[in-house]
Amino acid sequence: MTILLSLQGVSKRFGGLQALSNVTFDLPEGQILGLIGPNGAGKTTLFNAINGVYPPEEGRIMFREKEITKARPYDHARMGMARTHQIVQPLNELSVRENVMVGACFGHEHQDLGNASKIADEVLEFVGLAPRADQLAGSLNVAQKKRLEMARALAARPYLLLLDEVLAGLNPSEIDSMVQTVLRIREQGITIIMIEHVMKAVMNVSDRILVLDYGVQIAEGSPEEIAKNEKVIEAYLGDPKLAQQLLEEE
Amino acid sequence: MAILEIKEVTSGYGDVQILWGSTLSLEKGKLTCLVGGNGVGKTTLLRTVMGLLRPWSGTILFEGRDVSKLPAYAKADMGLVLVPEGRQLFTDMSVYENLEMGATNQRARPNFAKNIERVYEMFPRLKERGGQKAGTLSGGEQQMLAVARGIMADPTVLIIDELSLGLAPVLVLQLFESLKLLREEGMTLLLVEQNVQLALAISDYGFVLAEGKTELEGPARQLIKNKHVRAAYLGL
Amino acid sequence: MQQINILLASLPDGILLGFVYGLAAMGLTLIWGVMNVINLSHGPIIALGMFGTFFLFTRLNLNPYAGLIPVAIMGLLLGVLIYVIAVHRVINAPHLSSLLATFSVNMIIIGLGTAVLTTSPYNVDFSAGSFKLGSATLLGTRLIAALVAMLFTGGLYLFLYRTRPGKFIRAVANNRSAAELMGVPSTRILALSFGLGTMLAAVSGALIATFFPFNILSGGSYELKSFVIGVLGGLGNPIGALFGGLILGMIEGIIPAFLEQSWVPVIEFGLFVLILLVRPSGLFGAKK
Amino acid sequence: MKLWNRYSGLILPVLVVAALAVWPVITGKPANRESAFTILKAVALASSLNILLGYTGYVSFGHIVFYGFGGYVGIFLLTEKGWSLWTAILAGGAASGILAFLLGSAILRLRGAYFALATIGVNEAMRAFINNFELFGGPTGITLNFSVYRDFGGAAHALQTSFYIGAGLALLALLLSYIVRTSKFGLGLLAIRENEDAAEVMGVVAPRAKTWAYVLSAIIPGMVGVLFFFKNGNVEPHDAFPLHASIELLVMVMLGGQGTVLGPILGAFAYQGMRGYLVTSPIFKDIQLSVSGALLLMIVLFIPAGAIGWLRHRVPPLRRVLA
Amino acid sequence: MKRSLFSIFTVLVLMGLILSACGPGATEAPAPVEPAAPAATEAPVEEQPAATEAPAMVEKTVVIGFTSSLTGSQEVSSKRQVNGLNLWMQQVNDAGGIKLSDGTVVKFAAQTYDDESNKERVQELYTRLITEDNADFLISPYSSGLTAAASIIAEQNGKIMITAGAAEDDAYKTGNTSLFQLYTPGSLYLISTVDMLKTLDPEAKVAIVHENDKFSTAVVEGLKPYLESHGFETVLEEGYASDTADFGPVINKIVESGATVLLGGGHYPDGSTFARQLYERKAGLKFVSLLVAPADSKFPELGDAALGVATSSQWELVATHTPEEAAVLGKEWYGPTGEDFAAAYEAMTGDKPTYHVAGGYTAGLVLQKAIEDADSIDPEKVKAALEAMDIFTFYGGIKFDTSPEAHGLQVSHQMVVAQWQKNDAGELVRQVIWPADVATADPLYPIPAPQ
Repeated sequence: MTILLSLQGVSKRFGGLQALSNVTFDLPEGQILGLIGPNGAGKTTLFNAINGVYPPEEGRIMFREKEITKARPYDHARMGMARTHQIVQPLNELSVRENVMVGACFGHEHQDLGNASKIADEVLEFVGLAPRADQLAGSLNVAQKKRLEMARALAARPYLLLLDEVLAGLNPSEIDSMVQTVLRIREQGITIIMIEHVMKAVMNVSDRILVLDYGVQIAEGSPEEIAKNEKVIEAYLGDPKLAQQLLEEE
Repeated sequence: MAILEIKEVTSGYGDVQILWGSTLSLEKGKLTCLVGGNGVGKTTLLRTVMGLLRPWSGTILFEGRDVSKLPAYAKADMGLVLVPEGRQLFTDMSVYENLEMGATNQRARPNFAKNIERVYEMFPRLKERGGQKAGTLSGGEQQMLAVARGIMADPTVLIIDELSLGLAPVLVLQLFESLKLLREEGMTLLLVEQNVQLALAISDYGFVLAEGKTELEGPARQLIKNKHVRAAYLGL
Repeated sequence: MQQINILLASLPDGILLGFVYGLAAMGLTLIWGVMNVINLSHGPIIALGMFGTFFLFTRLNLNPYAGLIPVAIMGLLLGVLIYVIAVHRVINAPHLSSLLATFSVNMIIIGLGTAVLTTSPYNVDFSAGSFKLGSATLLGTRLIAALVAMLFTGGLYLFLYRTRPGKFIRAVANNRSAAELMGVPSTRILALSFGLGTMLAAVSGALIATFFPFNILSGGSYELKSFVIGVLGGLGNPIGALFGGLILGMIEGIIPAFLEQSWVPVIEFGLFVLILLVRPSGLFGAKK
Repeated sequence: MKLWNRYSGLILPVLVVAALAVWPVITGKPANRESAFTILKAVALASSLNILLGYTGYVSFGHIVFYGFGGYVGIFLLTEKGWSLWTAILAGGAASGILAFLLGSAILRLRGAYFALATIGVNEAMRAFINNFELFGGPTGITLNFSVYRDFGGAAHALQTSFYIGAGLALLALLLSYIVRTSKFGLGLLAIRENEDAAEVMGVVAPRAKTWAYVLSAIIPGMVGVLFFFKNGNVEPHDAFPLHASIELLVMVMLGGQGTVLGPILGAFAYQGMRGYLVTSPIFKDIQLSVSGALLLMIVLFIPAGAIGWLRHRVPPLRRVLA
Repeated sequence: MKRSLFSIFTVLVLMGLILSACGPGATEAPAPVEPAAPAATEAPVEEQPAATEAPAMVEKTVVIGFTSSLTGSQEVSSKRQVNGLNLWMQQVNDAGGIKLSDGTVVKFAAQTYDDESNKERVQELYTRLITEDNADFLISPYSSGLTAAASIIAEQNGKIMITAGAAEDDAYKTGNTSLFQLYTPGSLYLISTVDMLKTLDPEAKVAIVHENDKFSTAVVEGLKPYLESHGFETVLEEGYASDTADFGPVINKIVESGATVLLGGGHYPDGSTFARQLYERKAGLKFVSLLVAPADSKFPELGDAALGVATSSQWELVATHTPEEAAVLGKEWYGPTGEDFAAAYEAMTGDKPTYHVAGGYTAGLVLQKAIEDADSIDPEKVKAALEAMDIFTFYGGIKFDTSPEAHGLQVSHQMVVAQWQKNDAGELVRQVIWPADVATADPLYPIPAPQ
């Protein structure tokens, strides 16, 4: 099993805040890694560190056996990494198709405009945005913008896909269909790290789960192991006893 | 008696509609919570209620009066106060100045001395750090300050957006305890929370928002048992 | 040795002038700090301040320093008017919109100003004496102007940190929607801030009029200087602007000792670009 | 049909520029030729600026620096080194391109208003420098001898030739604008304009793309500078780097609609037409500056997307034609 | 409701303030030249009034085209030049025009546009003047740079352009044949001043401090060799940026250099600022001559700072040239006397004429003379008449260089040196102090030290 991505002792500070401390893991090719933790735990910061938006101060990041710790985001993209954003970042004044074409044109396959347009149409079909291809991206609703983010990332045909809360804000049936989409992406051989709050989904699709709290990696393991982990339950799932206690006071 | 009523409100940014008919009402002196996934429009709804965004249609009644078109600052004067998501502190100003700013509105000014005492009692840490710039506080302290600033406004209705965001459980517990205290003093509270379990646990009544519309409502204890809520938001 | 003499003679003067430059820049940087608008009508407003002094002095025989008060009030009101008419609608639009909106105000003032006042220079024939300090001759008008600039800076500081409207301005600058939620009528505060910015510009113009002849176009070079100073002191930092002004004043005093005076603008603007590149937050701002 | 689809966005701009170039020839009036030259010059400059402003989203308040610098270099080579007009024009374009390349790698790191301020600083520093630069004549500038016009068969023919070159440069500018707009490189620029960080995450090498956009937007102004000063007969620092002309260019781009091929062309047309009218109008000529200012304010406040942007927004079917 | 009332109130108050501030200023603006203003009584033309002419005469209106700077930096000087030209035109038309031998009566009309003091449009506007408005003759815009651009258009259309307010030499040395310059060329501006210094104080140490612009630099380039050849020591040469407001450091340099005489300056804004600070800083110079600024009638607004400041002037009302001078020089006298010109101008505008006004007026006068001499309005004939012209007017001598290297350059006209002095009533007046034969006062040398 080849290791696609490897983090060794990655740390990141913002002013006085230790956003990430000593995060270390290996991600084998073809797997889905779930990344969970409370808001503010540093999950998105970890994504930003992995794809070069905020390079870490300490530690090393290896991607496809090359060190990419200090590389810029576009270097990552060209090497075959793509991501979606938790807070959607559509290119508002461009059409949906053009948005996706940017992904195809500047990702690691570096397609020309003609091919990019074809890829864009395929990918839009895949994520279900085909009917809106000619609309301006700014006119989509939030859920559609999330899918647009996904389509842009997929159009780059990456080796590694970083999904930041793609399920957030979706209703259960949409979640189901999105989960299916994610699984189909994996079938194409794309490795995925996903940040997710929807526990059921993340437990179902992930091969492994990594839990962050205050920038510290508090647990890593199979979904089953994580579900039983006391620290995880306390830090993330909310202390059931606490809830109980409040209820009883009523 | 409903002190704040939101009826079929639609709104959005520019051409993009986010709210597709949200309805909500708060009982005086009760703690109500509003839950829903990310991006369903909770924050948009609050911004609309507060007057930072104009409602496209629908009405907002506060104490029986139509306040749909009033600007935010006028609402603060009436006692409708929001503790916004992400704290929105005046980071370049001192802790004390932030509290002063909280007491900007007409109602709160005469009660400044009384309120600041109450706030310092509730959050002694803030008293210690009065002269410090708000931007240099830790996350938990900032959240305390945000709530404290809201209390300084002497609200009749206090709306809190994402209280527990990024806070350690022990701090969350402490803040939630403070809310209960406020409710006992007669304040009406609306809590918008991602921590659904906890929110429903301490609330009297709850609303569930999805796709910009009110999907479900009911007493909090019923909601927590509702299959759909459990599946969608509690992952159980 | 000659150079040292020239330097010693020129430096005190440059510093005095620096205070007034700083005052002009303070207006620009205050507006930027509160609403992220670069006011391109800054120059003509400085020029209007100059004319304010001129007319009060020549028509009403008002002492130029007593004239500062009506000029300040006019500057404030004019700023509020400009804000309401030209700026408010573009306050949340991309930078280009607010830049062009204030530039069109610039065009309107210059156009009307030229039609009414012509571009011939005006001179306020007023002197407050002078005295020797070593080899330097210090002019009374500049000493008083520096003093007034310091008073205004102090006043602005007290206003921003000790009064309720001042705190409102800081709060709006810091976080507009939060301030609105606290009950701060942000539109009024923005208009007030813009008014204060133009007031400072008008006052600096009124002071400059006591020592330099001027015409309706004269504000332009002070506007450019204000950009330089604003960046030196950190855009959005009114107090930093005073220090930026002092630095610029000193540069203007020092360079001619070593180079022809015509090189001053080359160095000034070169430095401006350099500071933007190296420390865009200014010499006194926190490094981002 | 396919060809139509592919080049439909080019048709209107080319028609407008061609009409401008042909109008004086048909009417045979030199006054029309001069008016058309002023507009074509504005078209070339505004279309060039649009590559940076409209496509890349960087607001330059000192774009005229490339016009002045290129113009100076070209005129210097023409008078002092005896280069021909053609090579001088090319050299002027190249000089501006190189200047943009050197500047670009530095100041394009700045964003928003900081970039705008830096461009003002660059323009003013350059003007002050040229004013002291003896090689380029310092404050006196460079005056052309009438003998240079002799190669063109006298001043009358030289002005005619200048007009055709001007029309050619305008056409070149609009073709460049169109090619950039419809290329992969242009797509990258648009992505940068919309969201530079997101564009980088998608693989757009923003620093490089921005620098090249800057270079492309500088070359034609440099060439136009050489042509204009050649036609004018002299160049001095005061005329080569007028800050207000930079702002007028912004106004033109904004008036027509930034980020479109046709917008800056129509904007240049409308703006120069309006100014030309106001300057010569008996009613407005004394306060023409104020009237222009008031009109500009109306546009900024009420149709900030410019004419083309407004049309595209209101009438979506026109989008294909109004590229 | 309260807020909108408040804002309406604000607007009203503000408008009142602006109006009250602008009100006095409005009366400051130079009175517009009314075309219908009463005719000047002194007609410069000898011809009989048109009404008594034979019925066979044909009236022909000649269009004079020019641009002026209604806005921008050259506005004031440009307007004065235009006023002078308008005065001439009014006088010649009221006197019935120019009667040619073929019975044609030539009258004049002006066609003009605003060039905004800016080269952008000058060529376009001059082309329009020539081809659309059918201008027969052209007058230059104000300033050398604008004239250089306009001259190309004149040249290519074969139109004669009389230049006033375009002193710099370059434009006449580019090989064109259509320009005719009235002003003394820039390179000779300070020649008379040096001549005068030679008699007053041959030991003077000179500081040359000038605006770093086209015109002033050209003047200085002409001055330097002349100073050297007359044995003066130049202790400082310095250029300053055009928008310089603080001359403190420059003045310190002058003082430090040990200079006793200052020659230089540039235009009005910097010149008046410079003069004022020289006074305030007690620079202690024996003699100061600045370009342009002291020639303006507003200069005494500087008060005592104006005292003793000299300038090179193209023409001075107090030392206007006379037919007697012409007779001495053996030149043909033409046109009105200076007194008549000044009286007519004052009747028209209420102002005393400056050399800009005289320049504009003389531009018309020279054209009139050329048409009379040519007895035709054919451009080639008029051009030949201009090239042959060697006359003397109240403005001074007029003769143009006809060599191909410097065609059209003024070779006859001479500058006078004028200095602000106090009269018996203690008022500041501009006296001519050089050349001695036209001087109205002795030079004030050295300038008295400030109190």
